[in-house]
Amino acid sequence: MKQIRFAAPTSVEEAVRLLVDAGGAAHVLAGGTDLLVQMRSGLRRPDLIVDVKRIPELRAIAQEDGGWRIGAAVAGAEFNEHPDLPAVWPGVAEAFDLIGSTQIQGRASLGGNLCNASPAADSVPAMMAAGATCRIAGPGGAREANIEEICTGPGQTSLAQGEFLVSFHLPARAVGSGDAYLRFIPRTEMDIAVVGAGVNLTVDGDGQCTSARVALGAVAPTALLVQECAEALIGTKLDDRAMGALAAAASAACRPIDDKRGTVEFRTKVAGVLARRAAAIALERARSN
Amino acid sequence: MAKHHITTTINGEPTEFLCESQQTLLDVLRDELQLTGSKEGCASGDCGACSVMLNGRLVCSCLVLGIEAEGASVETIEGVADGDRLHPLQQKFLEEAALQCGICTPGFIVAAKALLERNSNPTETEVRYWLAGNLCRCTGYDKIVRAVLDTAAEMRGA
Amino acid sequence: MAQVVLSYELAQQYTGGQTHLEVDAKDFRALVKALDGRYPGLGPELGVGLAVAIDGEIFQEPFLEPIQPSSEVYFLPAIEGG
Amino acid sequence: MAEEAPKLRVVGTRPIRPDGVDKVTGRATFGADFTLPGMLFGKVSHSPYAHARIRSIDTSRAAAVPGVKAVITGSDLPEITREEAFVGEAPMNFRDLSQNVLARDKVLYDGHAVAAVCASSVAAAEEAISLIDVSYEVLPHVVEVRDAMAEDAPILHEHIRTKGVDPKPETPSNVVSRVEFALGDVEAGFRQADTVVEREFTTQAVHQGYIEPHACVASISPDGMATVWCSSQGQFMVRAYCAKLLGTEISRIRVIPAEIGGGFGGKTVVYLEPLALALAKKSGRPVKMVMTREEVFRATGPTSSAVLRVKVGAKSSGAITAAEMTLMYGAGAFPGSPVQLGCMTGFAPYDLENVKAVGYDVVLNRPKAAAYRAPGAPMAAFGVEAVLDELAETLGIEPLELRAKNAAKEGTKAAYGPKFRRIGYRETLEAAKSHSHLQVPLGPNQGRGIASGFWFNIGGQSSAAVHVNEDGTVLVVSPNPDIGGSRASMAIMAAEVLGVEVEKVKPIVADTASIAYSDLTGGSRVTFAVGMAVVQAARDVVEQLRARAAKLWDIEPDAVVWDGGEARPSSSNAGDFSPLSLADIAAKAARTGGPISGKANINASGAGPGFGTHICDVEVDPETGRVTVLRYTAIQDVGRAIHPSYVEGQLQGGAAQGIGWALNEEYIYDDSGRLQNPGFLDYRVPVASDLPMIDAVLVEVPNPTHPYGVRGVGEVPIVPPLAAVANAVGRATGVRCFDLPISPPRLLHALEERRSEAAD
Repeated sequence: MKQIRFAAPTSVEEAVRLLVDAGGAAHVLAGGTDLLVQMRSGLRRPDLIVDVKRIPELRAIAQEDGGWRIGAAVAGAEFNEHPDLPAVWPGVAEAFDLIGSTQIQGRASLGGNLCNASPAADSVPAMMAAGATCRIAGPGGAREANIEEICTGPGQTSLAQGEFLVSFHLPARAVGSGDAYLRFIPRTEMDIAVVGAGVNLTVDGDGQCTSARVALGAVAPTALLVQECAEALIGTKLDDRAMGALAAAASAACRPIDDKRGTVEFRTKVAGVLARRAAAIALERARSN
Repeated sequence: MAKHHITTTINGEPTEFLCESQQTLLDVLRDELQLTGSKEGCASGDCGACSVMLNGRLVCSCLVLGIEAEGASVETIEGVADGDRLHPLQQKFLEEAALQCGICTPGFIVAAKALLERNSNPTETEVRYWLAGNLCRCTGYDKIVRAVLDTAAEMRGA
Repeated sequence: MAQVVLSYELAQQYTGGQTHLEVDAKDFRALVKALDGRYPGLGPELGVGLAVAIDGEIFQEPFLEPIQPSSEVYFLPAIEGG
Repeated sequence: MAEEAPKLRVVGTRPIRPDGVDKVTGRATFGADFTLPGMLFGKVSHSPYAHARIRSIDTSRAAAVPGVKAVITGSDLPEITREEAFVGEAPMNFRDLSQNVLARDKVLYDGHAVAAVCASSVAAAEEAISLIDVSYEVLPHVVEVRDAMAEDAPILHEHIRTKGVDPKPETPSNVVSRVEFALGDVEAGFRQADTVVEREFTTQAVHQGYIEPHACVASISPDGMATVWCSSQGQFMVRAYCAKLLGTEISRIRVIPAEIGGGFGGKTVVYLEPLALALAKKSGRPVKMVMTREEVFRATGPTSSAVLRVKVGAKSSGAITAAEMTLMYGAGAFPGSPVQLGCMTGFAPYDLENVKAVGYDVVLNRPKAAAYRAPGAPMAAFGVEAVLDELAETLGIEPLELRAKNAAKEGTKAAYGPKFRRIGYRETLEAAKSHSHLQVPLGPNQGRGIASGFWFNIGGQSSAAVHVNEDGTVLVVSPNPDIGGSRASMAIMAAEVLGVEVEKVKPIVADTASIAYSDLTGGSRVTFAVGMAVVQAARDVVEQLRARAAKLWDIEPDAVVWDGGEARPSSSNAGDFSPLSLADIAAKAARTGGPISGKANINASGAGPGFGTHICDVEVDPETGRVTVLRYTAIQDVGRAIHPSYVEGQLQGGAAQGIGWALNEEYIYDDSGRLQNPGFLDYRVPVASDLPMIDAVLVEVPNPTHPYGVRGVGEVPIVPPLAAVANAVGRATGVRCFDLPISPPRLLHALEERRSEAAD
């Protein structure tokens, strides 16, 4: 039987070294809520498991250039228990709060939710809408990337061999801006998103939308940042007409599949509905901010 | 196969065990330490029957590696009662018949205890969502949710 | 004479489709014997794997049950449960 | 005769269940919690194909894995040629069962067991499984009922000729049998009708979804004496089935029941036990086998998927003139769907002159269907109760009124033939009419659904023993696994008869070597039938106590009465003795003839049929098709509740399972016939946040044949919910759903269609 090695490095450099030395056969462990299931089902058989939870940088939450730097191994529950973050980025908090059960929340990490590269990951559209970036460590040192650059397809990322995710950066919250995330699942809990929609928008003094970012999950091989949705909102007063245009643009952007969780027809229709509903919530929040 | 030597604390007791890299905390509890109160219903984090506390957080022990317990503090169903004194939740589950077959009961009690420790006055909705990761196929949840709400009320009163 | 009702399938197989029969018997055992006499081979079919309702009371095993002249005897599929 | 309610002292109270503390502290030992020294771990190799011929199986690489002690395939089990055998309460085809636990020449479904190994570690066993080389010749498969009935359908079993059709067919078919139940003349009845509603429905296969996967430990000594520790719905069933499958004598197998973590009918057959025994025999070591959740879904019995047509005609007054249904149930890979029970139960709540039900039992490339709570009844009731709701709407009659107008009562000829004795269906309708639930106003996009359901309930062979301990405490020994609190009920009934406190009575579940045979825990029979045995055994003890007291007082036994837990002289002229308690008599037992214990072995008949009526409120999101259950009330005639809390629990749990069946649970297959959702992630059972409180209303119309009036209660509650939910959705949206589950994509599609129709 193949022996699986395990390492729990305490520094980014040590982790990179371990990953590089192991070639492709190493896998990063943070919350483990995806990796352990995949190992059990035989989907992944790593030679080496690198537990990154003992690296301080990956566990930290700190303010940085008016925004926030959040370690990649921070669990959803930790994000949502933070005294300030959920109030500043309620949409992102909503998304993290939807990832699995209470039990999963205490383990599943923000970095893992992104790097597992599921098209249905709840946090990804919310982070895209928020304009979050991430920091990646690797043999060539650290680099910054936008969230939308990470996932390239189901289960696939742009991370090179030896690279791993260290932290995220959420920008400063602009005045008159707000965000929201909604997803659809068949039950009230415990399902994978059939459709997800994240909206982050800014309105000026007379209620006109000056900027917007809209991202959709589970309607394409990767989460989508939809420019047409943003354009449907920017420059409008976010009236019913604009919201209708947003919904139409969201549905138009969908490239979904039929599967055990939903149909093409359903995902396409509901993507528009959720984008519209999320925008309405984001608007409420923008007005009171 | 070289096993890892793990030093941890389980239900307040310093504990050591040997495990392989891929063994989950649930495997270790059940097979190495004979703490069979935590149940395996799915091994994928979907049923909550293996719920334990890890460093004060509610987790599915089937989604934690045994190795990750190194230096940690683990609380299982076996540690909920104080000797022969039942925890109020255990007493209320009995009084209100909040169990039928009983296979999910340890997970529910560990999860509900975690809820009451952070929220002494939860609403019915809060209880239902907190416990959504614990499946019960016998009761329809009605008596379980009532038992948790009534325990909370009793503990607030006490 | 007790009224006996066979299942559609048994009737197809043994009684030329006649589901309602009249039998004179003091108990179930005798009733089956009488039916087997009339329709050879039917008896064993009535022996196992069926439930029997005698005047509305369902028996899994009615072998010794008394039958009144006024009785209504229904042969039903064995009733399992979850 | 049922005893008068006022006399009852313990029955109807809510004591803490005797096995409760072990279950809230994690001490209770379930199937997977048991271990033996030197134990090996067994694993099963499953077919990846829905239908294939097995050309060959090469186990040499598996056997070579370090730590592997034995490998078995179908040929290691004795070939069973004789088909039918009657074991326990139902006929069982052991040739089919043998081929289901280990395939022989063909695999018939994705997940069909083909081989098993045991090794010194789970990891070694799993590696060995991955090295079993099976050469398959893949065959065309069929998983849908309609497709399987088609002329050109792939045939699962060459030997099957459709039974119950005339003339006898010569060619093989997937249609195992046609059954028919008929009263009166439906054609004439429909001619008299002012309104006729006819609809076609489909329901999907759903799994019992017990949280405890199947598990067992088996050990065989060199002389062939075997012991099995396992969780099941009947240790005597496991013993009998294993004896048949392994070709040994019943006396050579002892089965010790573990606590059972849910069954709902799914643990009324064997899967692992015969394999564990065969592996233990071959390896000479004890073998433990535990299923994964994926194995539970792929390889154990879900219930049937079904296609049904229901037609009901009524006068404008609401009086039903004729009712007809055709049911097509998928049996899975081997014959034996509960279609007959569907035919018998669907119309049972109603007093019908002209009624006809035709059923077809159809084999498919899916796991062999197993019993699931009121087997066959929920699907039929879904069609019938949905058609009745539409009929009520068309006729402008309240749904409860329409049902009351046609409700069966004592003396009604049931749709399946015999006349009902005392039943309480009308009483459940009355309780529904006066329930506050109906007063709650409904908002936009909300609807209220009503539906009723019926289940026979059964009796059957049962045993019990009651032992008086030296200190006057009591031991009640019963033979049936306690799946939902039956030990509490047994203790209550014994305490009632003996006149002692229930806390003085300790109930236990005995193994097959410690008490006489008993049928399964199933069919809602335990509290009724085994309870009857316990009552008789306790009465046997009372007679002995009177005799012992008589001996101590040196008077005639007839001069002694047992009253309030004490022996008393029947009258002053019997003599002046101060009463003797059970403890007094027990303490002097040695003087009066030794230990005191009673027993009863019975074959209980006269189970009282059960009826339920459910009320469900839902809200539908018109833009997403999400259905939210807002309010739910389950009303049922329970005869008499021995322990009301656990009776309520049965109603609430059954309702929840029915709601899952209606809304989100389904077996999903891909084009190759592989199950797509073998896990709790995508097989969507209701979670706590999906449900409201479920108000359980106990209507008590005592069953005259039980000493305390008990009727079975476990199965009825899953019968009404499918239609109750669908009817509520229909009334909330104006769009009726004929296909379950009413999942959001399906409902949104229907709503969109209606909108586009409205648009044109």
